[in-house]
Amino acid sequence: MSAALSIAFHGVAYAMVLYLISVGLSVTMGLMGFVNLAHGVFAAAGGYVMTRLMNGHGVPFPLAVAAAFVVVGAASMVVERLLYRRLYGADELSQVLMSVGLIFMSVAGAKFLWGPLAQPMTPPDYLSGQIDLGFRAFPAYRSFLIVAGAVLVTLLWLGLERTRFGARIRAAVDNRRMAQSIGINTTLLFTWTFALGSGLAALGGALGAEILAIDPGYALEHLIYFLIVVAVGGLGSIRGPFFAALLVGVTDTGFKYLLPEFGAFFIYALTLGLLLWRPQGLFGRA
Amino acid sequence: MSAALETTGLCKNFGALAVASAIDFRLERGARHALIGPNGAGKTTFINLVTGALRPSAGRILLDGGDVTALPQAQRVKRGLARTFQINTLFRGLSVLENVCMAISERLGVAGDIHRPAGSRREVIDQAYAALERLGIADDAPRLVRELPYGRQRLVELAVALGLEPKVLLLDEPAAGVPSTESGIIVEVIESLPQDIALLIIEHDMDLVFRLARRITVLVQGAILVEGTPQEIAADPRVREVYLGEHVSP
Amino acid sequence: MTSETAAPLAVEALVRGHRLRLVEIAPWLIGGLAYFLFPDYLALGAQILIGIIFSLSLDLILGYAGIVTLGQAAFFGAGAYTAGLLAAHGWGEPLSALVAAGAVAAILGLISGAIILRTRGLTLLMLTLMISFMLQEAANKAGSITGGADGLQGMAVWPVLGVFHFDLYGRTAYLYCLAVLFLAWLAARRIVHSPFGRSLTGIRENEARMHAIGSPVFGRRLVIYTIAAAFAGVAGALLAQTTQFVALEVLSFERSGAGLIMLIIGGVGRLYGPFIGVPLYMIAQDRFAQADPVYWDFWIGLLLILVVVFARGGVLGLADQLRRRLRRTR
Amino acid sequence: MIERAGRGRLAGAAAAALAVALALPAAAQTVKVGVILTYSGAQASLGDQVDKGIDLYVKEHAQDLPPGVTVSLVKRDDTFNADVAKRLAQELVTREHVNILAGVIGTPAANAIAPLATAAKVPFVVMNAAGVTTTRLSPYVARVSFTHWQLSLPLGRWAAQHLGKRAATAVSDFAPGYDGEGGFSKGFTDAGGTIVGAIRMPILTLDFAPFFERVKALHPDVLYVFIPAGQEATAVMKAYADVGLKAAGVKLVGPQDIVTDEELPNMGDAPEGVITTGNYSPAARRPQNLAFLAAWHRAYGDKAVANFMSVAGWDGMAAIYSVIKETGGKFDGDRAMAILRGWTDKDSPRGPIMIDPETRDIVQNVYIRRTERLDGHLANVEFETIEQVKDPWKELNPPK
Repeated sequence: MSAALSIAFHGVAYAMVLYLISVGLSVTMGLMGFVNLAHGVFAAAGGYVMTRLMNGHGVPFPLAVAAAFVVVGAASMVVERLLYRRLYGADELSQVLMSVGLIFMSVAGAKFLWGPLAQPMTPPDYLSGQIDLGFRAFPAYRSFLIVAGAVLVTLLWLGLERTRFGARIRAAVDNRRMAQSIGINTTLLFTWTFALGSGLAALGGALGAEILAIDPGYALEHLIYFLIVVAVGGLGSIRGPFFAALLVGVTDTGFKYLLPEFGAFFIYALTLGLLLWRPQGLFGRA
Repeated sequence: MSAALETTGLCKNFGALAVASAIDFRLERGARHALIGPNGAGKTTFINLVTGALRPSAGRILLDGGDVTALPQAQRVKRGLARTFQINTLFRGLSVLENVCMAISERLGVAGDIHRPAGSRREVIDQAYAALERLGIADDAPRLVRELPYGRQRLVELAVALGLEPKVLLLDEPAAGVPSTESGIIVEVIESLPQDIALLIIEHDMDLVFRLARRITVLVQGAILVEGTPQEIAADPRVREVYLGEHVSP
Repeated sequence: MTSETAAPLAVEALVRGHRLRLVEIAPWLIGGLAYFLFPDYLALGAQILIGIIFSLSLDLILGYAGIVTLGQAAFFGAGAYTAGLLAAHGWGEPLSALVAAGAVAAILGLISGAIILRTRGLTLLMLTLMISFMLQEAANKAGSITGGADGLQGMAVWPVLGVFHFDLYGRTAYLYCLAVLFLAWLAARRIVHSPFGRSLTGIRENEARMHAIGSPVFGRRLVIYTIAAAFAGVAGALLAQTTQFVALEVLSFERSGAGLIMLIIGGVGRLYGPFIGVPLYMIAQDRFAQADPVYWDFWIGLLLILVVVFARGGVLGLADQLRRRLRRTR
Repeated sequence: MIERAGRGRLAGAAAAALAVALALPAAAQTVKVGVILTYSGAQASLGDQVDKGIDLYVKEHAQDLPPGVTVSLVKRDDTFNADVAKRLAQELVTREHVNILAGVIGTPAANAIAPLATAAKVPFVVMNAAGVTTTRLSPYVARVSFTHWQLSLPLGRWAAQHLGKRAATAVSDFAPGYDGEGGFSKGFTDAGGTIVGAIRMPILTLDFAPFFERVKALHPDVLYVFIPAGQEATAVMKAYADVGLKAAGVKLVGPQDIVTDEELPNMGDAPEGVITTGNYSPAARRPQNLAFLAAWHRAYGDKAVANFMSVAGWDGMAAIYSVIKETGGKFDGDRAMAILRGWTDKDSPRGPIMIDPETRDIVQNVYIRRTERLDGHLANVEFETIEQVKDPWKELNPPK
């Protein structure tokens, strides 16, 4: 029982980080048809903004996290206008290469600016240590991650379902030509969606810095996990990646706990199996 | 005698959406048959089911009496089923001749040859050239497809399909996008096709349909509404209501 | 133009497509001359030649057949370990080991291709990645066979043809690799110009059309995937034999990625893309990366973006554009 | 930024040295040392540490060379690839005609180079790679770093004697991990302890919490962890605290890789009290170390942290300089190896060291250290010394 609880707890905490980072990737891939391998760059950037603000300028944690969202979201709009836009509708190879180039530059840039080591991440005192729920103590920060993740996911889903912006995104994902013909400015929509996705990635990177340390190689090291979540979840889906992240987070954690020797093997085999079974992902459209 | 092409109870569902429901359709040998229907009626879906690009949810497809429902596209082509596309799908960077050669190589079973250079088989080139000549576009043989006007490209599209020596030819809007001044040539070409080829023409242009077709099937919301001669169809009140009423100005 | 003149013209173009042009001798002239001109750089030269074979294998599937993969190192590594294990267990004859490595890689390509090639796009990309990751993990796990992370030790490779010993200066290695590359080039050239090669291009450009003319698309993709796997396996075996060592890195994602980048720089879907891109990248890395590796990464990244945004066809594409412009002004 | 400035200054020094070298009469002897390290990619920071140690030694000991002898370093980046490393070694020998090969971060790279050292009869001084077999692969290999067995076996013995009799191990699932696990288990069980669980963790592990949850369920007294030096160590420390192992009183032990000195500031409070074995800690108060650190900070600024890799680079150069001094800069591979076998240095920053005449592997003190707060900063404080430890694996596995 205790084992199952541990697995579920850590798995869900991990899944929240994975989802926050990956959901934007799913939307850009589904909506704009862009194979954006450089998505992790925005997550890393979020982590850097937060840790630099906290460590270098003594900015409190919540403010630093918010800043990560805003700064990275805004910066990503510039990148989208300068680079990504040129390759909408291009073949996936070009997109892969452009984003790989972006990864290389960001890795080198981060190393140049902030050195090769990981950025120290010290959660505020109120989120450190363990919290005792009576029957069992849980790591405080990870508990916070789960709660914060759940709140953000709810906000995101509500936002996409209840707002005009959300309706437009869903319409455009469904049928871009139709969306254009009913007067949706898809160019502008893409920019904002891209910014939202990147901002969310930044949130994920910042909040998750405790689990996925912020260092120059971040965008490359963790890329495979983001891709797995998106591919398994289904391109363009908002909810798909959530369940995929839960699946990956919990089963990955479970296997590491129960059969550590095959920990790495398992996640690859799972992805392979799932994608062969459902090439469009669990929630993708055929 | 078995029909050139026959479908029985053909269904296709995308989730809860039925895009083809229980279509029983018969295309006689040497037929000149048109399939019409309003936008979204499921005409292209029907073609995709027949050619094998889509798998049906239920039903059977018979080609020359033989069941091809489970066969992949390539096998159906080998059995004499060819199609053209609504929007040109040619190799734009290759010459006209090469486009046709590709199809003929496949029919002759030499396209998988890895040893001899392409172009070393005289019979492929001769047959391709003959197909172009039949459509009167032999002059364009060395030109790249992307350099041709659209109307001419439609003819190349036809030449490619003819290169497969089909018994059943599905023409998906053969004159779509062609200025009316040029569509005449296309109609002439289609009219001059050998009589042993069964033609199924999907078309929006009613003039063209009535000129080419000897039988017409009307498809509405994935199901056959009515089938008959052009005169019967023109007179049918249901057709006028759901279809002609929308498209033909009074 | 009348049909009498048009016909021979079109036919001529078709028939002549595969004939050897004079410039195609250039790589071999340069490759041969380099042996005499740069005797101190033969080790680098050999690795460049191996890189070209690997990149050529990528070009066949990616450039010609349009199969986007990030896992080609799986086959490179399979070949390297095949040759390495043979040499470490008493069979150091290089040529037969090369054949064995190609065969093992081809079988792996056939099996994995049969499983994954029905998918497209991101899904296919992920599946190729997963397979190469699983293979690398397996090689790491099977430490008693592969030497795991410490690398495979104790290879003893016999002289080529029983005569030419692998020497310290890399002379034998260079000529051996050059000879194998020549054979690989002959094979690749034949494939590319064959009806089969043409149909691959057809599949890449317009899959729906190939289905419609009755082309067995899946089968064709599988055949080229298998052939390319064999190419990659041979390249891996060459690396194992010439360095007399196999590290886990031969199976890495980085190797797949680097091969891809070099191909792009040279020009995808062109027989000579690898011949341009690989030497360019590897020589530049050898020269400039020493100065400041951090900047090297930065500039390679920038170069990639520039190539994608402004010069899709790589160096060869640029050359084509330039030639066309010159002709127009003339 | 400081680090970069330091590098620039050193580059200046190197250029000056080169200028001097060029100005000398043609008869002067130049000893070329080919340095192969990883300067790019994820392992670049490791290469940087060794590199700084090498440069510092060269800078500080310019006047120790015999008259007319200069040392020229030819540096190459192996990008952490064995095949590239092998090629670079080949080129350094055939093109640059180096007299000695040195450096190498990764064991695969070192193992790939070893046969070449034999073929070319060029001495190869290994400054970081720690795989046990490397020195066996060629009689021309001498190592100045350490082996994982050398650090982990004494740790196992000490832990069983002082911390408790039940231990769990959790190591990265690759060869160095197996070495660490093997050494610790041997030492621990020899001293009467029991291993209650041995976990191998995938190399690409982002989150160690699941593994440590499993450890927690085993209720050991001691948890031995080996992971490659670098940022994963920080993740280990976070998970150790997060999962509550620390609170549960499970003692975390490991080789120095889990508390590398440059990563310590990133680790928060978790590492406090962690017991590790190491061959070097900058916190050591030996006069030789204080002198080394003074020079280090002069060259690279106050914030630069020296670690065991930097000292290996420094000591490797010390060994090479001994060869040069003894031969006046004129030596062949066999002559150099004769000097390196049994070479000793009483003045290494890490204490007295020797190259074993039999195995050509390093013999050195192994220190038991506790991670503590010193002047507000975490440091690895040595509190017990195990004198002159040979690589135990080679004693347990004599050559066939």
